[in-house]
Amino acid sequence: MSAQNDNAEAGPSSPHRPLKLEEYERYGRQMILPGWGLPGQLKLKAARIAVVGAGGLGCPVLQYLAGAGVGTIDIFDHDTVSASNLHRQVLHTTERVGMNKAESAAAAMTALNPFITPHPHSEPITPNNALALLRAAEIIVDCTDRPLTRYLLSDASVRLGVPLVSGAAISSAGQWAVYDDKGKRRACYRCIWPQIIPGSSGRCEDVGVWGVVTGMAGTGMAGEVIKLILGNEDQQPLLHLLHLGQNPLIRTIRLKPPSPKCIACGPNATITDDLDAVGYEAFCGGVEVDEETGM
Amino acid sequence: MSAQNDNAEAGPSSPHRPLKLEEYERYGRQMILPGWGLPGQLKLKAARIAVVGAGGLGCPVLQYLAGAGVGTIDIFDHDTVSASNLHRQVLHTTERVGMNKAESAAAAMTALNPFITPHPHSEPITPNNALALLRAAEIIVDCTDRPLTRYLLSDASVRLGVPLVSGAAISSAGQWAVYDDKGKRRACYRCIWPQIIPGSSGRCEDVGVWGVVTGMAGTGMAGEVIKLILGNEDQQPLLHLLHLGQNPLIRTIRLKPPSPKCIACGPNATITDDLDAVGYEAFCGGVEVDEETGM
Amino acid sequence: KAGGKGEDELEIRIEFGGGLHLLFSQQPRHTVHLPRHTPSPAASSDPSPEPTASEAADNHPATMRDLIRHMKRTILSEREEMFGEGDGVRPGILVLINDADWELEGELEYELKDRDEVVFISTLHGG
Amino acid sequence: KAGGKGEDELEIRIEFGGGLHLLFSQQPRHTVHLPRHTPSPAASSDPSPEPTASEAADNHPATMRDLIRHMKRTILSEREEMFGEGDGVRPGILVLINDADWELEGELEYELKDRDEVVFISTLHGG
Ligand SMILES: [Zn+2]
Ligand SMILES: [Zn+2]
Repeated sequence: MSAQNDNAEAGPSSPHRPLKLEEYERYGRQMILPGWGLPGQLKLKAARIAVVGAGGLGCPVLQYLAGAGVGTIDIFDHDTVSASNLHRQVLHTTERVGMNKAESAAAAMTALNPFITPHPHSEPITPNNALALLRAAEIIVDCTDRPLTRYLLSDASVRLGVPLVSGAAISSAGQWAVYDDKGKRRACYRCIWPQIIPGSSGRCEDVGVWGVVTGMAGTGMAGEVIKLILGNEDQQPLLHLLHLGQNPLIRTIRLKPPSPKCIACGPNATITDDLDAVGYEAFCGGVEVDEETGM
Repeated sequence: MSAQNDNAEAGPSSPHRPLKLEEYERYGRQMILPGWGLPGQLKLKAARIAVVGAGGLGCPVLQYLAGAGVGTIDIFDHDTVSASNLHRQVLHTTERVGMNKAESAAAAMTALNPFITPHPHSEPITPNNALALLRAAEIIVDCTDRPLTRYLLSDASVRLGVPLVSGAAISSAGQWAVYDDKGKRRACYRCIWPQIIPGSSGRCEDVGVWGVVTGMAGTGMAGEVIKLILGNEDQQPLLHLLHLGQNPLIRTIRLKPPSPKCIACGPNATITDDLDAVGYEAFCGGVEVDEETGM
Repeated sequence: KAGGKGEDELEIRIEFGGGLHLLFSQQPRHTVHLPRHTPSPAASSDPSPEPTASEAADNHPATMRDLIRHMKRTILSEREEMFGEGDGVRPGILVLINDADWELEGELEYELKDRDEVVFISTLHGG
Repeated sequence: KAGGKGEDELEIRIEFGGGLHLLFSQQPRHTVHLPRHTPSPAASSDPSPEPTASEAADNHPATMRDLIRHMKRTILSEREEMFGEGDGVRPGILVLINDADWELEGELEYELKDRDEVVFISTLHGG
């Protein structure tokens, strides 16, 4: 008598009982919040979200989206669970070391909440397949750790006309923001970061990272996703800058509007649906690193 | 060939190989961080921490302390896992509904990291047993949701001379801080909050709470614990005020030093090891709530 | 851009957290303009003096005491005893001046500066 | 308390994030004092004019352009091309004035106010 069986028997969201009794019980503590209620919970249940990366940022994102009842979650990760990442990738387990990370995350999410449907994908997202793989998503969540993928996901979100929640973390610093929405009120990732500064592309493998830094940034990203689905996102586009051990811990920044010069979302944009033509490798790799400053 | 067996064979922390090879691999990404290294990891491994409450705040706290390798973690919770809390209590699972929350959390922590030892305790902490139950801890972490327990844990931390990491979350607001340390550089919880304002004691059962709000506050609390163990805590005592949907998302506040008038930690303190004499029920219950403002 | 601030006035930003905004027209944020100088008590026997912007010798630079008095007179919409106690605020309310506990800044005697930010909060207990 | 600030000077707080502090004596935080008014370019043919605090008619209120010029002259310890480009900063560096993207505030033309906070950061990529 699992929850899925019940679900199959009762049929989903009939007009007079749009949620099952068990779902009312499960979500009651959030449904009583202002701006949530039954309509909000139904929006979450109907939503389909793509989360790219089930690592340090992805784990808390997936955990809190699953807990809140986001109905369908596509998880993309071509990597496998590694013991060396478990200090921050807290949705995985030692027993699942070697398993695909998207699969491992999906197992944990189902154990937390059997009323949602995670779809794990183990194939890498590339300029070739990005639009096809992400077309079903109403929000794209970037939890990856490479500049190439960050710009690719931003361009895909612009082409598909869906918001991008993009975060990053390294060492004791993290940042996240909502970019790019349907009404074009928000700048895209390229508007704000038109160019990569050499040396800023350090990876957690080389520099290390605090688990709680990925944890706070990822949890903050989950909050942005839920607010977007509920329709009560921040009215101003904001960027959050986290720095563990500094005062303030988090700086909240008002972002500028979309840039008219942006090659992805501006009026004279050169990036089209042919993302293969963008040349991400050259854009991300063609930067010389200054040996002295690492920039 | 579980990790525990290996541990038993090799013996713990011999002087020339203080960590096992698997631990080096597991913790490498954090050990390369500034101010961490092998000495830091050994401090974490040797540490014994008490976390009171395995709910919305406790889950991320326990998850990130387990991931980081805090050696011994006492978990106190007399409550059982409930489906209605899983939206924010993401360390538990639907299968474990009805199990004691401390037990459930311990199972999840062991699955994440078999190199740490969680000690679940299902008995409630009371004025009578608090000092005995918490005496082994070098840090007390307050993840509870009742004013009575908050003041009790603060008084216990003052009597035992250990720091208190105390957090709270309700609706879209959260807050956390480190109180009370050995050198008496920090104020205790009572110094800062000498009196309960009626109506401020709403519980998540009545008002609701965002899962990501408990998540961010709890993750921040885990960060404070790790910084305390590593010896690189903030030099100034800080309080973090979180408000989802506001700008700034988090306000970082410089706290005042200990209050000379404090009845727990001041020079004329009236609270002694006889915590039963404090009268928490009267202190927390004797407040009249104004019907109009709820304060 | 805050409009209406004179040369002799300070612009002070005020924010309420933890339910306190219910006492102030349900607005969590206010901007108030306060005269830079206020008649000192000795110079005025009026128990509720209307401050002026003049810089007479017996005037003093505006302090937190003046701000709280001003708040009670102008923006407090509910009963005063829920917020204030004497010249100050009720115990259990944390007062922050530019993100520091006001006890670090001199409490009621703190001399306000233009664009200071003052926050009033109460604690939370959920978890 | 920042010491040494004259009546004719602005106190500006500067912070660097994302590795940029390596260019400024490895200090993530600086406090600089800048003259409130600076000779306008037309009034001075000197390519690197030393600003004065005088309020002559052809002086202008200090702007972000003046601050960046001042930073390059006084606190930039490494090669200028890593930070600046022309009058401004290198693309890829985000400039924040009081926690807002400086494009919202007028960029180089923004007129500085006393106690403004200016932050320079670069992006992060880890995850
Ligand atoms: Zn753009
Ligand atoms: Zn005290």
